[in-house]
Amino acid sequence: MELVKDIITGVFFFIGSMSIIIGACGLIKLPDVFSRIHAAGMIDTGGTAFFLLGMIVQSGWSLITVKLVLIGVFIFFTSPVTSHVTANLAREKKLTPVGKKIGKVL
Amino acid sequence: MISELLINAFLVTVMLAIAIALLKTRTVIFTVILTSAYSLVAALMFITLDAVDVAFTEASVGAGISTILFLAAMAYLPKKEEENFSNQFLPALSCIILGAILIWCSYDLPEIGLISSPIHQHIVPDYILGSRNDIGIPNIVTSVLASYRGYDTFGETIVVFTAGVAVLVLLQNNKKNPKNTKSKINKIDKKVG
Amino acid sequence: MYLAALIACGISGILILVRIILGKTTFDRILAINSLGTIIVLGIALHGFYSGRPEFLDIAIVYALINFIGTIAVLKLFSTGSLGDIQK
Amino acid sequence: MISSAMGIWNYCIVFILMMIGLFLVIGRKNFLKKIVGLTIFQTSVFLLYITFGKITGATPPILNEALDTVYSNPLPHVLILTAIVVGVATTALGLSLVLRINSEYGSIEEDDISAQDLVEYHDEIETSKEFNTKFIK
Repeated sequence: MELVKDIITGVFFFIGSMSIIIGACGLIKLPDVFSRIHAAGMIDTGGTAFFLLGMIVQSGWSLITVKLVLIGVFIFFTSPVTSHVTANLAREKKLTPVGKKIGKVL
Repeated sequence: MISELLINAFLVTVMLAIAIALLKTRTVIFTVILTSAYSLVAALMFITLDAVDVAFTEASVGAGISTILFLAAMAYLPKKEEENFSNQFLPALSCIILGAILIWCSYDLPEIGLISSPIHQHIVPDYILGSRNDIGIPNIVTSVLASYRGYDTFGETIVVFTAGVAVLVLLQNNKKNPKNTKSKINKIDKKVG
Repeated sequence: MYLAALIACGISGILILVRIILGKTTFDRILAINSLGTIIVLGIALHGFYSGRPEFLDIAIVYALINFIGTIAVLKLFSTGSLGDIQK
Repeated sequence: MISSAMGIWNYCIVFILMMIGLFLVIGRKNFLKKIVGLTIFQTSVFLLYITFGKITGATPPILNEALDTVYSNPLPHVLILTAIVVGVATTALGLSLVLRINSEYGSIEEDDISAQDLVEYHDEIETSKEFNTKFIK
């Protein structure tokens, strides 16, 4: 039983590590703010979700699980708010995305 | 055992990188953001050094309240720092010399994590046993803070109260005499010419 | 297992720090600071499990709260010009 | 060997951080930067204290059920807990002083303020000279 738990946690941690490293690389590599928001969202959703799932599998039914779920719920609600406000302000400050010229869509 | 020391060394190097970036920047908002990041990494370092309560306080006070105080003050201050490289040589030289002396002296300090170093010998075993037997609070830091060292905490409260009163007095006087520099300079110009 | 996850957190933290230091606009830096806060929350939780006493997750909760409040405060200062009610 | 090297590394970086904070305080002319330097200096001193209290392989000083656990030293934690709260009070006081200076002089650069003081001092001397000459005549 312990071995099964460890394997599940390892798989979750692997996926989480991959997503946070890919997100951090995206924060460096992508050209402007509007595309970097996607990379930051990858860290906030994929990374936290899989890491917290792995730790929940390890801890079982206890107070620790409640705290982990609280962290997960909080990040799940605050991350989209931060991304939205950042993108909105960047658009208000007349930052234009790199690449195709945006026509009358925005 | 070695991994704890490696984690500590990594985190303190990250803090050094943030501090060097702080030395180079000239924008005020970037300075404030970097200070917030510095406090965050410092609190993570406190956790790896087993100081849980200190990390709690540093996260809420150092990274939260300090940042918001800086931002609230920044709204009334100039947004750019002026560049003047005039008089930087003497402070830099004195800092380098003082730092070299401190690092040279640090070879006599005990190694990190040895249980036989003199700080762990004298009074702390009594506190740990007394917190378990006499006071009955599981958190040793709380029992030392509120019971063994209660007068220190009382003095700290007085200091914080004095600082709050001083801030109120300073900021209350702010609007009564709005003497501006430009009006002063205009007055001087009128007198001169 | 926990050590590997901590190393992944460290690597991504370094990459995010590069973006904070090099970032062109302020929004890049704010975004990267927010991501660094998330990484640090994960690192605290992982370090608790790694050292064998995972009861200190309260600090991670406080971190998440402080991170959100700090980011929103910087963005509000940037949009309206002040944090309080007085505006010249 | 590597553990002793790591110990010395930690102390060295803490002292370098301290010196960076001191340089920001005495080398830069901007008052806000000086307060930031004060904060950095404080945090590095906290790190030095907490580093002294660490024992390798110990747990945080919160009592366990087991009787033979080794705890880290709680005394530096108490001192630093007090120092952090006093530090934020100091920061608030410094920031309010900077705000007051800015409303009085219109600038927070040290050179600018000393130049304005010099102009004012010169002006006072001139007026006192005029006053003296009028009064004597």
